[in-house]
Amino acid sequence: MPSPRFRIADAPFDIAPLHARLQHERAGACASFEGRVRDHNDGRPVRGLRYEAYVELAEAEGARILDEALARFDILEACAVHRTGELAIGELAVWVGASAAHRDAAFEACRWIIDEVKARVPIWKHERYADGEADWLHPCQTDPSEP
Amino acid sequence: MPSPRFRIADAPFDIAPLHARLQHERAGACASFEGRVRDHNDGRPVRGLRYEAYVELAEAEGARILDEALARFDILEACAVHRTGELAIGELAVWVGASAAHRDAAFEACRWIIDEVKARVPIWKHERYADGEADWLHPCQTDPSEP
Amino acid sequence: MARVTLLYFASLRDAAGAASEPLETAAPDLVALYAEAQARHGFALPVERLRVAVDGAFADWRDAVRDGSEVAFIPPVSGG
Amino acid sequence: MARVTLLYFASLRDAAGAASEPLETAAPDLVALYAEAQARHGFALPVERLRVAVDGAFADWRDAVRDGSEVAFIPPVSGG
Repeated sequence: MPSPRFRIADAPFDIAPLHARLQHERAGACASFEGRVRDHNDGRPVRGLRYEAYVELAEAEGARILDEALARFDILEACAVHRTGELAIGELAVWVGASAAHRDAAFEACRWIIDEVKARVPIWKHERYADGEADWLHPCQTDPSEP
Repeated sequence: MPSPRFRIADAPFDIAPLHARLQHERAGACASFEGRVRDHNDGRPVRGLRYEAYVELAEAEGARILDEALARFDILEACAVHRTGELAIGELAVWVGASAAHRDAAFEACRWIIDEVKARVPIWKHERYADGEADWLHPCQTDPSEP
Repeated sequence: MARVTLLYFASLRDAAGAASEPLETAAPDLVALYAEAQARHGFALPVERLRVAVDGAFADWRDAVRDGSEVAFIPPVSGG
Repeated sequence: MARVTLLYFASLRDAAGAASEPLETAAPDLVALYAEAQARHGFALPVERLRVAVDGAFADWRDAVRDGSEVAFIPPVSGG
């Protein structure tokens, strides 16, 4: 059985097998996205963060997003992984990749998938700030200041 | 001295050091693009291909494109490598990456760079077809059928 | 009366002091069930900003509370 | 008369049968220089579809031919 197209990872993950999964003889183009922990958010210095997921529902909703992307765009394959747990500055939080015959579809699908993951998948970010405070992020809508 | 942001590679190249070059504490987003040799072009089965470059001018023009991208988009770093020589189906022909605080700029810059590289850098593709024919590609303008 | 298990995430879990709790409830639908939990734990998030899931699948707030189900209140997400 | 080195790439190199050639020319500008090479080698590509570079930098077709320079005729590119 192939690995699922969307996965929650509770530890650091390799991107090489994800890239390998996107390879296809007809694939001329592969677009990918890495989201990493920044040292600031909305101007506030960030020391580190934690992601929590409702894993069962997150993996189901993530799989739905990937299926929708394969139906909506002229792509050959796509997959994504999102981390949970404690992450340090610079650590990889989310990875998305899409392969296609042509670059338009690869870029559009990759961008659409990360937008949908951020909007729909039950994952929450808890940020620890340099001033000692910490908070859950519950944006009112898709926050344009997000990476 | 850091490696140049744009490079012509006459042999297969690793993308790990390219990814590493894009890392930055303020980088929350990294978009990258891989162009690979497809098994067909414009409906015609392709057996393999060769890229030739006017290396001196290609590296100068590539460096200009990367400098322009850093000025034009709100990105932190960007780099690209293009292969020359014989390539088999599935081999990596070009890699582009851009990192930014936010994903909009990372995606836009990555897309812009690959478009400019294809339009401006003196590199030529020589395709060998399954029927035994072979040809240089000299598109009349940016060819929408390209990956 | 229905016996359900409530699941709390992120700021709701911090406010409730638990990731889950068993509950016996007379709430007719999921909206009323959230109102009950909100009153007990003082949740700041209004129901309009939440989604709800039953047994691992997104559900409608107007759905009836099913005996033996697991109900998750989903605060606004912030992955990515 | 100027002594120049011409560089050919891709289909131009195939047509010329060489990647470069030395040339003594009376061509006043780069357009005329290409016309000369085109006549000799039967290049199919019209000058309008080419760019030109002198000593490793893009140049203007109306530039004069400089003695000792290296002139490259750049067919439409197809990288990526």
